Amino acid sequence: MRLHTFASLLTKSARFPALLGLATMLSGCFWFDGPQSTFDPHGPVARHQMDLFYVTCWVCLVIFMAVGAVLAYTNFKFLARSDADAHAEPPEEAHGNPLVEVSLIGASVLALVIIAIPTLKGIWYSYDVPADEKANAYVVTATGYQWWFKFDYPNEVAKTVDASGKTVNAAFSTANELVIPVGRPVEINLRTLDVIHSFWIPKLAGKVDMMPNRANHLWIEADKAGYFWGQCAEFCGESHAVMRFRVIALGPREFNDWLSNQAEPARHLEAPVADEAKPKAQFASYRTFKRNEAGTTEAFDADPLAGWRKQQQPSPGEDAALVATGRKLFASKTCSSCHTVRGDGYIGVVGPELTHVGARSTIAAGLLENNRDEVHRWIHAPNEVKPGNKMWVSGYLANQIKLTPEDENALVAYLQSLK
Amino acid sequence: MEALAKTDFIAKDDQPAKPLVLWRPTAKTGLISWLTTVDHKRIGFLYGLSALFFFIFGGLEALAIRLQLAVPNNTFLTSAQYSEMFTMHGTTMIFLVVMPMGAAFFNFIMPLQIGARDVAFPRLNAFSFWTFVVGAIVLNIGWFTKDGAPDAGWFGYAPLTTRTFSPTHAIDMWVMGLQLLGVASIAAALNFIVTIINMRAPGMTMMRLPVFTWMTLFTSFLIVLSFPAITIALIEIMMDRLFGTNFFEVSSGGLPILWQHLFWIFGHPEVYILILPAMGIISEILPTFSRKPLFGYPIVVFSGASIGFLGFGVWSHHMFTTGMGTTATAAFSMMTMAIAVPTGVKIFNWIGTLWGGHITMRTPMMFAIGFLWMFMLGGLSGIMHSAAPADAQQHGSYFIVAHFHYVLIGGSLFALFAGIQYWFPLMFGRMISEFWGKVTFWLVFVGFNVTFFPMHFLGLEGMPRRTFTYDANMGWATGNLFATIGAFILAIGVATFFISMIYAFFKGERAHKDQWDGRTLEWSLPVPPPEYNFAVIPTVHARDGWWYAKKHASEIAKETAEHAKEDEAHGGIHMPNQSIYPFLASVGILIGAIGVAVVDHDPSPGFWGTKVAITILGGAIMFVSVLLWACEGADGFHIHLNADGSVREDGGHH
Amino acid sequence: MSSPATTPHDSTDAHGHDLAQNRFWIFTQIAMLLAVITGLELVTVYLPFVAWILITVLVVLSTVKFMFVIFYFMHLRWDKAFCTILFFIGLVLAGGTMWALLKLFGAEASKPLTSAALAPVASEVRAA
Amino acid sequence: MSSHAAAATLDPHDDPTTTTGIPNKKLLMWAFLASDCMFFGCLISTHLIYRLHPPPGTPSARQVFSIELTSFSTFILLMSSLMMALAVNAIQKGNLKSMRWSLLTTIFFGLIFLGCQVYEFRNFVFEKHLTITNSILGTTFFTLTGTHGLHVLIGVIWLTAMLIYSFTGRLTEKQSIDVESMGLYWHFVDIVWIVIFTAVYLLEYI
Repeated sequence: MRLHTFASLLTKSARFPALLGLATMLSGCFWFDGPQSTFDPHGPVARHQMDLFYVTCWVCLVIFMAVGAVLAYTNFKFLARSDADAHAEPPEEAHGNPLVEVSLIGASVLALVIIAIPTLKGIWYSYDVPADEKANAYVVTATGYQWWFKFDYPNEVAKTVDASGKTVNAAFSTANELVIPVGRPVEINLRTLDVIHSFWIPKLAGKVDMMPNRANHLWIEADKAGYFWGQCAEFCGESHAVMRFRVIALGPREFNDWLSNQAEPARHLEAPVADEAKPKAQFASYRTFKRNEAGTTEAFDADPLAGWRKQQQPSPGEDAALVATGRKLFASKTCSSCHTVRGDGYIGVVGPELTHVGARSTIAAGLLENNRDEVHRWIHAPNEVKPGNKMWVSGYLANQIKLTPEDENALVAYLQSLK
Repeated sequence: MEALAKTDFIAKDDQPAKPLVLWRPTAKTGLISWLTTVDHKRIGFLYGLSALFFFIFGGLEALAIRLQLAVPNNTFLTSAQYSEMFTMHGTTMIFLVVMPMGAAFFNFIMPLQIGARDVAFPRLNAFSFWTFVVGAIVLNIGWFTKDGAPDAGWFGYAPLTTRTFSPTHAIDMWVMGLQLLGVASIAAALNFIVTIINMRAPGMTMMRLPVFTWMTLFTSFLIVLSFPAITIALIEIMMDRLFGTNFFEVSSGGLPILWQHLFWIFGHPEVYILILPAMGIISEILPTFSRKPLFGYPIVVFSGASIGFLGFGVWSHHMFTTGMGTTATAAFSMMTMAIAVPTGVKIFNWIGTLWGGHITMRTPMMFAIGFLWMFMLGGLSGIMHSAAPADAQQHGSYFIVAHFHYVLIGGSLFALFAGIQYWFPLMFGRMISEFWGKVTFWLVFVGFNVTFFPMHFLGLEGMPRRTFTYDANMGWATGNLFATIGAFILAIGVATFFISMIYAFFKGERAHKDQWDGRTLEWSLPVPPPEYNFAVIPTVHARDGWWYAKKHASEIAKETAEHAKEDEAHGGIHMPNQSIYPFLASVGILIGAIGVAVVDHDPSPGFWGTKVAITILGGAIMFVSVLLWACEGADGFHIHLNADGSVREDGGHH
Repeated sequence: MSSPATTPHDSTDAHGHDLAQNRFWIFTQIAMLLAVITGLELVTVYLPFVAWILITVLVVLSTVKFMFVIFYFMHLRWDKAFCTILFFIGLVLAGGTMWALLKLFGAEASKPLTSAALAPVASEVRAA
Repeated sequence: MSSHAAAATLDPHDDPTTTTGIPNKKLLMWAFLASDCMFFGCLISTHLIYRLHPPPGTPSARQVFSIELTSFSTFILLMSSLMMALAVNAIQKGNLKSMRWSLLTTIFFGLIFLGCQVYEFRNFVFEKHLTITNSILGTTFFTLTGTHGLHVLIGVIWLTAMLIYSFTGRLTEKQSIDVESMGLYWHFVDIVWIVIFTAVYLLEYI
């Protein structure tokens, strides 16, 4: 090969990686950040999976560069440059080149072995909590519904008040916000009672499906306290896109505080202090939202964990009378036939448990920030937020529920008070 | 059947006269001629035309999807409409565009490549086409009914598709439509298998078959062996929906995961059904335009076979996240990696074909080389998926969407476009404009990459597929906007392609015989090929038969003249008769399918009234048509060629 | 490749006649054999052996029946080998798929949730 | 494939007008049967999969099945296969009359088999209370055996049509391939039953 041919080969083959680099830089603006980015793992499982991804990625990139360089070279080198060239007499039938073929097959197999070894390790690693940590693992059960997630804590016990006013034990469950301890493996049993869903917290672990009639599970571990976005990843019907959830990882003390607060029955406000000067309930001051409008504010998204912590405290300006009205409406508007509020005597099981809904940072399956406006948006027209959802179809429509602005106001106050 | 008829033909006179219903149509032009045609070229053309028609449909659905996702929190479509769009986009593009486009080439090109005058069963071929049309109608009929179009995704996972979660008839139409497409595909594939095995010209040994014909054979085998799995799955879901059985009824112990297994036992070979024809087309174009025989022909053929065979053992890699357990996951993971080897081998051999050749960059060649680049990317992201734990992050995300569009557009569609550009002069005797062809290529190439490359990043950034809305804070806005812009560039490219194709069909520059100085037998024909294809059945002496024939023109001419005399002595060129019954049988099927899938059954308990009546009517029409089809027999007539090439038909139609 | 092998008419006839005579007896004997094997199968299931032995015996006996029918009644024995290959492609793939499916569903991970296993969730809900 | 070879041959296993010498119809039928293997393979798998883990409350197949009846109908189907083989043999010799008798017997046996199946289904539904909807066993059993029964029914219709066709005078030994490919179908239905008899019925008695 003459020197200048070699040089031009070099230049040409260098073009491609350069282009690729440029493309990478350009794409950098929408690459690494983002609350569901798999490039930003916060736990061992996700990190393991990302490392494996990088292995496959580099092996494939090297193959692409090598084969691509040859292909590009071939394209330029053997281009017919004249009419005679373009009509050259074809050579006789040849038999390929066994040596080249076999060595290329060998190289491909080698490349695949490089991928195969960490893959096999990863399959066993990500399947279950490592044996030496099994005893330390915290167990929860996640159940998918159209379109929300229920989280049961089988090893915790909650309290409720029975008809005679006595405090008794009850199941400990929450919805759409999974609170887990930091630094401990968490084993999540995955269940579903309707269609297939898939449980995915990109920063903590890859997804595992919730299959009807099948006992799937997944394990995660969070390195440090944090707030993570999750989403259903298997098409599960009309509102699949808005079937989201959040995971909050807390240090041991904070986690225990949360557990003990959750175990309590619903919070009751002290009887209202007579205060004539205080204005009666405020109406119609709620924001209106467009269809599909984002349910969270930038301020909240900037530091959601702080938002979540703030949410644990009672909101200022609570109106005990209004809350009491809301509590009554909750039964009379048939909300209670689907939702549980422990301690208030509401034991519906179709929808999410609401005993401590006010202490969650989001409502409506991780979709809306938990504040007055968004709660109102949700109960005012659930179908706008989550098309086809049960609260709308078999609640509002089936029972012909009509809420006046006053009703909505009281219900919002009640739900917000459930810390 | 037809081959036998040749010998039967001589003894026809002593047979009893046929009743009136068995008289055969003879129209050569007009609507009747198209409804009754058994000519593989006409049927191929019809397949192509329908595929391009549905391509517009599927494309518009894609644009609607991209418009909805262009910006966060968009309200262009409702969630329900969005579900219909992506379900029908997927179903349409796979079953009504890429598969029939492949079938169009199989029909038109394959018999010409093996030196046959028609497929083995011409009437069965017509039936396949009409049943395909019927299936397409049933799939799409939902757009015009109150139930709406199917909306459970193209792989329709149970139990979302059961009556409980999808109470309207939309899913019934999807199930019935796919079932009919399955019947059509299996019938067509059986026909192609018999044709390739049994109808080859003298001297056309298996190891001289053009690679496109090989890939037709493999694809047909894949269709024949994989479609039964989805047929069973669809029967089961249909039984659940119509008769209340328990296959996927969880409360009675039904296992919805069974649907996934059965679906992907079909679904993974289906992926190869979509890509193998493309590989065949590429293996025809690259040698022609680099003026070199295909490098490593036997290896290309055997790698095709091993892709097809291994393709039956990797289905569960679509189910890595379903919790199969470690051993099963590992096994399928390794199998998936193994299948990358024969695929890589093909790419090496294609590059080997280019190496040392004389490459002419005509439009088909540009699409073919574009295919190499894009398919390589798609294949490599496929290898990434085979690492199951990493796939847990990618599965069901836009990374997957990017991957399979690289394979299906960058792979299949680029090759099909290349095929259209390559064989257009042969099919219609006219040329697609070279300038506009290149414009098309660059628009499609750029548009495609701008659309789908960002999706890799979107997926890895956690964007799940099949979501009709997303929030701005997720960091997906830029990528999605890029993708939407790209989709419109791609759409403009496709529009350019359609316009230049339609213009070329009516007004294009006349092509001459053997436009590209081709290698295979189809290029030995006048353009467009006559009804009888070969005036004299060629004798094949080498793998690139037509190149050989051109080099040895005088010997071949002598041989041909001898065979022509023999042919004439045996009664001339035998042609199959036309028949209306394949079409009527399909009409019966359509009526029956509408009865099953679309019509509400009567509210009166215990009796389904109208539904049953319509279904039985359709079934009866089909039954009678098939019976008459069998009774009319595989008769034919003879053509004699005059010295000037004009045609004289012999003794009327039998 | 088709070498126009034209066999003289009469010799084929004579040959064919012999063949047909032979086949009548072959077919009848095979049918008897099949009936006997079916009887054996019927007896097998009542034998006091471990399940896996019985299943193996049953599979072997059915395979023998299967092979007799396809190779004799369906003429594969006398036909071109390609027919056998063609059919066995389907048969082997179908068999392999069945085997894989049964393995997959027999695995521990595939054990369906009985209502008892679902109970923790359900009973807690009820308790609440 | 060439039209040069015009001389007809009576050897039913060689067709000089095709490349391989195998008649097109026979090749078509074998390819179709290969496809049908996958079809029944998936269907039988479904039954066996659901049999692996019967949900509580599923009726026991052993209480429902009647092995005597099934053995009888298995025997009948085997005999019909024999008659079918003889019919093909007869037409290949050009013995139309013998073929008609054999076909008629095949149809008769086929109908007995179907009759047994109808009786069995009625018995299961009305006396043993196993229906297609009330349990997973009923669902897979009736779907599997029903689909097989449908294949038998199609076979019987085909046989009948062929029998009628044989009286038009258009069916001679030259068209023996028509009868032969029909025979292939019929035998295949038989071998599917051989598998079902073992995998669905006998397995329950172990």
